[in-house]
Amino acid sequence: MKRDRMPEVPALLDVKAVLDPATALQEASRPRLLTPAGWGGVLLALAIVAIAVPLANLVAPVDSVFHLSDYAVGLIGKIMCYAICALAMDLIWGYTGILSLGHGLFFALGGYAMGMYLMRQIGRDGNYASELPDFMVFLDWKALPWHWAGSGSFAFQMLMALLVPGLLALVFGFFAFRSRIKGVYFSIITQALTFAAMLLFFRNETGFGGNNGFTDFKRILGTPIATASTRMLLFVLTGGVLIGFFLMARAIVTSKFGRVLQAIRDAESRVMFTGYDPLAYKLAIWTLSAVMCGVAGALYVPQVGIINPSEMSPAASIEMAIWAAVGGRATLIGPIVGAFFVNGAKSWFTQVVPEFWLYFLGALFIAVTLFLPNGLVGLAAQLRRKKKDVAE
Amino acid sequence: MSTSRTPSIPRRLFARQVSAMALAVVAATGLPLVSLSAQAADTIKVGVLHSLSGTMAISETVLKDTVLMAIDEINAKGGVLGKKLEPVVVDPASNWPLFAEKAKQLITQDKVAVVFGCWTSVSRKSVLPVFEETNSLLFYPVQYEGEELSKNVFYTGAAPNQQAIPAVEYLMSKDGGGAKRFVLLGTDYVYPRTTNKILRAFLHSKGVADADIIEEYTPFGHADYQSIIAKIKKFSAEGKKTAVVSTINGDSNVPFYKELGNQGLKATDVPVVAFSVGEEELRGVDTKPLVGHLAAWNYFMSIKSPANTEFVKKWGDYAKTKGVAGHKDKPLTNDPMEATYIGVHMWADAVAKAKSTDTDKVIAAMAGETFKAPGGFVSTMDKENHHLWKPVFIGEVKADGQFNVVWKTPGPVQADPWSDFIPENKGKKNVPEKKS
Amino acid sequence: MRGLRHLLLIGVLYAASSAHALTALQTRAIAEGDTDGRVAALGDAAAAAEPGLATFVQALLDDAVKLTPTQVLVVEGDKVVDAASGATTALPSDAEDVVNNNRMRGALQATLASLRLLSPERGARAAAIDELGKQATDEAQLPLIEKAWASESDAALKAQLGRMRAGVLVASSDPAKRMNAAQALGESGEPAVKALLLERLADGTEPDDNVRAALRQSLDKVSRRLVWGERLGVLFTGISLGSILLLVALGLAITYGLMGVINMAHGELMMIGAYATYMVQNLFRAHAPTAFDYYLWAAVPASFIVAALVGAALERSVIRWLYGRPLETLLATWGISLMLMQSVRSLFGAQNVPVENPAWLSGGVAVMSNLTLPFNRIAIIGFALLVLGGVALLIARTRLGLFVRSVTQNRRMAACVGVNTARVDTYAFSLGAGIAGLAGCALSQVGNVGPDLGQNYIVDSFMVVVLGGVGQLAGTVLAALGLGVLNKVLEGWAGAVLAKIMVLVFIVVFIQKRPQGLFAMKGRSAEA
Amino acid sequence: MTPELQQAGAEALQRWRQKEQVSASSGGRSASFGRLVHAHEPDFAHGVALYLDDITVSFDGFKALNALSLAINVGELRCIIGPNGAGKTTMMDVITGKTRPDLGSASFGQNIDLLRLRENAIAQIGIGRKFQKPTVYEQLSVFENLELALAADRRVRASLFSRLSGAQLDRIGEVMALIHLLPEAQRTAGLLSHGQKQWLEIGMLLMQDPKLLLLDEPVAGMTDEETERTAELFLSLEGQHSLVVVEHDMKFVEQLTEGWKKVTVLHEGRVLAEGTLADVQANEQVVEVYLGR
Repeated sequence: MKRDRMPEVPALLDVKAVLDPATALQEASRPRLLTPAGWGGVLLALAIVAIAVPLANLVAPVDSVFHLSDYAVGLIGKIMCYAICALAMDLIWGYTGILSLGHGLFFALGGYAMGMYLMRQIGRDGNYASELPDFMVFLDWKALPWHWAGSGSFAFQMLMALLVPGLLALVFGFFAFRSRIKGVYFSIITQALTFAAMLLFFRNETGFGGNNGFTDFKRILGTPIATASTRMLLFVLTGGVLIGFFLMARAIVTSKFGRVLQAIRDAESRVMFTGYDPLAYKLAIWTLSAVMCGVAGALYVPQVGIINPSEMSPAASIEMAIWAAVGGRATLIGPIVGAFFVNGAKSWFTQVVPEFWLYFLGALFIAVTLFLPNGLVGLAAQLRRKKKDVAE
Repeated sequence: MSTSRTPSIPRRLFARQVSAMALAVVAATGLPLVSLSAQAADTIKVGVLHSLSGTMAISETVLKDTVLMAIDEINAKGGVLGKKLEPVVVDPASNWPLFAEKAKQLITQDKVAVVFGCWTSVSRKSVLPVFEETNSLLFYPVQYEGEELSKNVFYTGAAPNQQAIPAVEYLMSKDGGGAKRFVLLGTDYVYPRTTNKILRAFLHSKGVADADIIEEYTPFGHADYQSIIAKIKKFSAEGKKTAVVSTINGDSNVPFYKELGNQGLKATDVPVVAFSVGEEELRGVDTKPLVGHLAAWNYFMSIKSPANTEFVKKWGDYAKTKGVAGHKDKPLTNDPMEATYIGVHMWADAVAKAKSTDTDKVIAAMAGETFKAPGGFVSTMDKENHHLWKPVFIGEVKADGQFNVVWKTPGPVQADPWSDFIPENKGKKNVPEKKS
Repeated sequence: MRGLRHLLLIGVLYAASSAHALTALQTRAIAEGDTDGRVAALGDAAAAAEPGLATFVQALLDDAVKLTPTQVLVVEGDKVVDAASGATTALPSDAEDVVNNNRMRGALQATLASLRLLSPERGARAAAIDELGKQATDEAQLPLIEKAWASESDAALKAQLGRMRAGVLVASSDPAKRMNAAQALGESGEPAVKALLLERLADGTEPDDNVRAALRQSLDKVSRRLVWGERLGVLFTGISLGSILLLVALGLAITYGLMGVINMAHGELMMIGAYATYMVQNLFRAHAPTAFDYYLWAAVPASFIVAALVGAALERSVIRWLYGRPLETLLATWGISLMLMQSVRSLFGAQNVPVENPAWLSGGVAVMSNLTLPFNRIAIIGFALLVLGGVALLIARTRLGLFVRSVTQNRRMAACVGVNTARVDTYAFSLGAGIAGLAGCALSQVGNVGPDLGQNYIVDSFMVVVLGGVGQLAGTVLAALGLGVLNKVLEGWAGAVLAKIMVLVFIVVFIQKRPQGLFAMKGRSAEA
Repeated sequence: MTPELQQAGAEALQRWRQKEQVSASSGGRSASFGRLVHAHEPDFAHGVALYLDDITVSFDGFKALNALSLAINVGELRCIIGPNGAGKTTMMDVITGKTRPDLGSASFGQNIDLLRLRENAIAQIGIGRKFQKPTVYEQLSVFENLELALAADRRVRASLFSRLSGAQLDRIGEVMALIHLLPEAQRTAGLLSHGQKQWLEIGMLLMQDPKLLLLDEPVAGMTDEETERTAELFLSLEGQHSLVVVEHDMKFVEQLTEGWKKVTVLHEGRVLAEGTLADVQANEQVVEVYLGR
């Protein structure tokens, strides 16, 4: 065991604890959802998202130092969607030890559900001035195909954004976990799944706009989509959802359920011989994380203005895993930090060193895996420990 | 041997981590906002939006260099409006959402006056809303499927009627071998689909029955063309003279042509005419077995004209001095490069004419703009439809990877982005609709 | 084709014709002007059976003819001769290449063929017959064909000519001739003949019922042969694809299957192998152009060594810190693959680089009229088998193999009994990398060589290894060939896109049934 | 392990023995068996806890178990010995549902067919297993390890909102004291010594409060003194629980059997001999098997 992997022995281990275990254990058995400081941090984040950013973007004059450009807002909004995926990834990978290389699929499905609605919202403003989306007109389709039946209704499509990824994950997960597919085998078939789906969506006949996917959205819920206010609304919404999901995830991992998940990660056979049914637990968390990705996708599409099958490419899913790993698995904060760090770096490098940015990104991944087995957050913890050791 | 698991961080450390999130947000997003070069007042910034990594880098990287070359040229002549042009290069990494993000960045952060970029239709469609919202200019240098016409885009590549239709006409002509049956072969995405749709309609109009046409599509990056070639052979053997019209996407062409050569399908038996295969794509192929197969473009490196000789030389020198990988030892030019080159110069002239980089003024000035293209013709920007008048050349592959021009249009052809062969386009004017 | 018919007719007279050379006028007429004119001129020249014609036509086909305002010149290596007079001259600066389009080239080839139909050596005749077989034949060429047929000594060629003759006669006015022809055609395996028969069977064309019956019989015979050709074709393409999958998966079967390193950079190691091949090819072209055809013999070891060295470097620098943490290796190697790709872009440029098949790998052997097996594919199948055999031996028989197995099965124990695990790891990983390099070398012969060569194969290779069962060489082989053939069979009736989808879905479903892959380990060890 | 801790442990053991009844009512038994999901209460009316009949298991031809028959009575403590590869672990795999036999039947009580149940169901009807290699949740604290093992509703929904009752906490405390890990309560299990892990796993078994305990080499890697204590513990369990102990350590077996209990010798997947330790050690075949004479 390496030093840096060793969490310090808590202070509650004192004579009193030994003499009177009950109270100490009471303490230990009731983990709080968040420490007061933790709540402070959450509130801070909430304030930034819901107040600071809108002010900086909408109110602050363009030339002032406090002004936050539309570009920045768009970028942060996009990354927050990624952060949700990273969070979902962390629940299934970091805590349950199941590496999915197919989460891009769930993300894309959520995105497509939203995209279908947005396409219908274009109405007759398309190139061919038809009720049907342009690509359908172009395929000489006279009516909406069956799977577009509900696309006119926002509520229905949002439901789909949750249900489609959820159900797919449920069914796939049920069979996979029931036949005890583990480790890399599972990773690979999830990859196969998303790859197959990508090819399927590339086909024009599938009815999702083929390679071009959906673009050129005009309005959402009747209001124009390309206005600062709409964007800000989506931004705040995304931020809220991210923080909400974070708290939910936190509640999960501090519950007994969360501990069972970690137990499954560490010794699944023991969990089974203790009487738990891993299938149920895995399936629950797996489906949940898929739904989270679906939501992220639905929030993502209106902000970036395009959804196409490349979101389902194996590489996209691998990147999600990377965000989680860079930030630090099994820490909840880690994945969020990771998502911001990696994507921020990406956006920056592609701008300042367009020819060489891949070197930097590649080196980053290698460095993290070699020197920060617990990711950036792990590093932070490590540094603090070092400080303390020095102090003592 | 340590395990792959990470310990759950003790709860006491938790508070600090939450606040770490806030920090990370600021840090990560602060980075991209750092402007590279201080906004120099005496330059006009020009955005270059071509993938330098990912799947499309293979085709787009060289266009980036072409833009830079053209800009150097213009600056050497003193720039525009007395200001030098300052290129801003970014890498959208073949990632479509990233294209939109980068476009927005170029326009709103770097305040570029114009953007030269995109190759695939999907990337163009991804950035289109950005350009229309911010009312800025995009120059798009690649042949495409049409079915689009935005006032904020100038299309310097070919529309279907400037490439596909003349090519098929040639195939049906006596010199082209008088083809009676056609295999429409393409990668499964919008450009081949559209082009083939147009061609099918066109062939019908020429009295070719559906029984004599087959369409075949392959996934992106398809690398195994054995079965497809076998199918073509079968089809061609079962009837009169057959020709293949290939809209296979750049990367899959090499395996396709290698298979074609090795299966012994000669151009004299079944000629293949391609719309996405130029000097650059053939760079990766041994062309000896492919002699006689065709490509239709608006420019070939082998065209004999003073303008072209100069262009090729310029590129060669530029590639050498700048050490453009791959080109410094074997410089090649191709159609999209020429289109890019024309685009940059036309824009510069238009700015000079308009005495401003204001989008609407430049658009107005672009109408009827002319440029002596390397293609050997004077290509003219149409007065209204934002496409170039272009000559069409049919070239036959030579053993050295170059093309013999075996046929060309008498003069430049006007673009028809809303092809009349597509029923939905009936009554559509080749004029950008004024977006309200 | 009027011109064509002319020059076929004259083939008959060819032997008897009196000899005089081509005039400058003729050569110019053949070399210059619009295609109609040139074809006509060619026909006339052939009709006059000019002796110099064959060489001149050949020169035209070789693009060795140049035009000046005054002369038509033929470039033979370094010396230039006037096509008409044969006088040697210097090449003037204003000389223009003669451009032949497909039609002209077709006509030229036909001319050569007709001229060679009666040539003494068999090869030339065979080529000529094949060439003529492609032209639409009719009564006009009958005399020529009959003559050739009569004088043909070689049985195979005679049969071929016979069928060609029948192809013409089947349309003759004499029912008896038609009858014979109809039966004769039954012996053919040519798709073209099938088309012809169908044509004849179209109602209204063939009045005589007996002949119709005969035609129908022949049609069945021919179709049956063709069907077989197609089936074999599918099988071959399937195996060929399988062999490629096998090659790309073998290296992974070691680095991942045995060592448990989820090597996302595997594809890039292949790419490196391919670029190594490219470099070797260039070296040969530059320094030993005569030996160019043998560059592969050098490229194979080169690609292995280069990739292996890169692999060793990776193992020493990064991967060795990550043993037992498979998922970390995934991230690190992903980073590595990004860097490798970009470095190749910086070095060689983003575009593809040309890798030529050596002459002996270009083209293919026509097993049946509708089944051509390309040499490069055959070679790759053989190569895959060789590499497989090599790996199997190495793992099963050699000391290194023993060490590798021991280390991968129980690192600690191996270390205890004095195996230098660190070195074994390096060797094993380099071996895997080297094999990836070999795969790259093979791929360079069928596909493009570019920075993202590896990306197209990485998913497939993982599928194969996992489907076969991790750490199971036999499984890998079975999985590769199985997927290859399955893919091609499906592609036959569902098209390439759907076929690929179906294969992937198949894999997903299959793993449900066999969670450990084809060859799963059983017993207590399974839970290790 | 310091003397006073041992003292504390011993006392805790005493306390626990007295509290047996209390804990039985408050502890998980009612909690777990009250809400059985997969099976009914096993019926021990005829005094047989576990009954294996003619079990055969083969891995690619090799017969790990060969028509093995075995019966364990309620409350019995049965030691099983045998050379490596005799099929001891495979037998446990069969009982706990990890391995499905090719032939034969296995029943718990006389009404429950074990071969029809999945691992977790078998665990829930009261069969606890300790692995040869101690398996605990390395990344969780000792406390959490025990908490998860605590007999309670195993379903997802319950686990989401479960809170420990005071009684349950006491129970955890007792067991911790019993296995001398109280001071390590918050320690990550991965950091415990091998012996401690063994103890922890045994403790987890106790938390489950099973009717039948299968213990695979429980004292491997323990100090003599720890071994002593383990034997003591097992003997104290005898009676309320049936125990099957697989062990090589003859000294340990001797302690457990106290000279009169039945010992089963497995060899090549079948029962070679049964009887008191003395008997089997006198048995010709057994000696042969062990000494390979």
